[in-house]
Amino acid sequence: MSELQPFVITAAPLDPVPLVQFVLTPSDGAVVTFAGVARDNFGGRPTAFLSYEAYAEMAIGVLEQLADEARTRWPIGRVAVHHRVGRLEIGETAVLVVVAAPHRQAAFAAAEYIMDRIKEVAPIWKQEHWADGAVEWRE
Amino acid sequence: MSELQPFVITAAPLDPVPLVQFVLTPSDGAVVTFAGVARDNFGGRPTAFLSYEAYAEMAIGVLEQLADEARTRWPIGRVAVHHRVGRLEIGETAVLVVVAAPHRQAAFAAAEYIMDRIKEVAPIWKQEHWADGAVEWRE
Amino acid sequence: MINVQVRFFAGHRDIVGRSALLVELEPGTSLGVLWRMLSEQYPRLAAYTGRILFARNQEFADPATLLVDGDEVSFIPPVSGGAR
Amino acid sequence: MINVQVRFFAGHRDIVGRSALLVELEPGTSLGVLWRMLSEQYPRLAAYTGRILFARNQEFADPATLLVDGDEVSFIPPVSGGAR
Repeated sequence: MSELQPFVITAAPLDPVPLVQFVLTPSDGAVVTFAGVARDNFGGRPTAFLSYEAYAEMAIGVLEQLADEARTRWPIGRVAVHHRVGRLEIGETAVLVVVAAPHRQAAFAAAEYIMDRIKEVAPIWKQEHWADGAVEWRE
Repeated sequence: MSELQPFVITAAPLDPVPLVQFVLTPSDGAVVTFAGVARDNFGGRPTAFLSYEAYAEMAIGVLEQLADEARTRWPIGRVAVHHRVGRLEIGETAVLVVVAAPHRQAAFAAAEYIMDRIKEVAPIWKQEHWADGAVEWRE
Repeated sequence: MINVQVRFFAGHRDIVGRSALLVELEPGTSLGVLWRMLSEQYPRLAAYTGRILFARNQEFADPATLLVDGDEVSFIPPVSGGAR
Repeated sequence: MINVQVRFFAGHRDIVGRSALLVELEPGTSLGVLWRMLSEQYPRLAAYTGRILFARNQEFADPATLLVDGDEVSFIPPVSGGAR
């Protein structure tokens, strides 16, 4: 696992298993894994598929910063965030946020915080491809 | 995956992958997976290993009830909870709580709620086997 | 008389030395009364009074619940704690 | 004069029709002034004013930041939203 990068933007499918192995150390009692998944509708309007685009060189640094922000707020261990770009079919994972901590409350709080902040500031954009053929950036 | 049971007490190692596959439906945009892991100390005192015991016939029903409690509080989809019993080495997963939902806030809240309630009422007991040889039920 | 099976777990099983007992009771005995009887028989159980949950036939039950023949009961010691 | 590379993403790239522009600027031009210049050149960008984040050399920056020769800048349109 030594070659695993904790903060990654990739066009390849995401796999949580190596991320969980990466974050977990012997003093951790909790690992929270958040998977953001492409779903089949938004507000009831049917979605055909999604595509994601990133300012990848910048986004990796932002993800690192967000993990550091969380670390100043809660006693957590290692963090990994992998975000996918390109076309995603319904049910495919767009983002994984994985946080280990000695205790679960910190792991939950930090994972949710990091995901909220990704949606606020990480330079990663989602394009909705509606089932009716329309295409729209989600802003 | 049709044979997967959502609420399980087992002596076998836990694997989150089939649980995530089980809970995820096309209308879900979020899956939160909590793993409770055997860690190497408690309050700084070194732990050699843990063992868990359950009133299994009752615990399965309690886990189902806790998922139902969460479902009355948040708009979530499917839930799976697998809890291990027997001897666990440091780093092994004792419990997996997996919650899918259309949106992430509900998935986070429900997963944390279910885990908190497991620690309050599920008839599952943890025995700490300290590194110095002492053995203690955590009550 | 009625027969009730009592199951013991974790610290309770260590105290009683068995994982189950079959006990014969007067009809109309409640879960709470049975607990008191067991606490007298096994005095180290008494330290758990106020910290247990009551279960009858694998569901949580009120201590006032009256037992009937064939019931399976358990007194749930505090469950695996630890920091959140 | 200084040369600055501007990178466009998502809705901005659709408006500008390119993913990057090399622009020649007066020394002392700020990020905010560059945004105003681009909004005049591509009027549909102006709708984003007040809703963007400013980046210089792949880090967030204040709009008052003065640009120097060789900088890479971007104006970050609102990122992938959706309900929490």
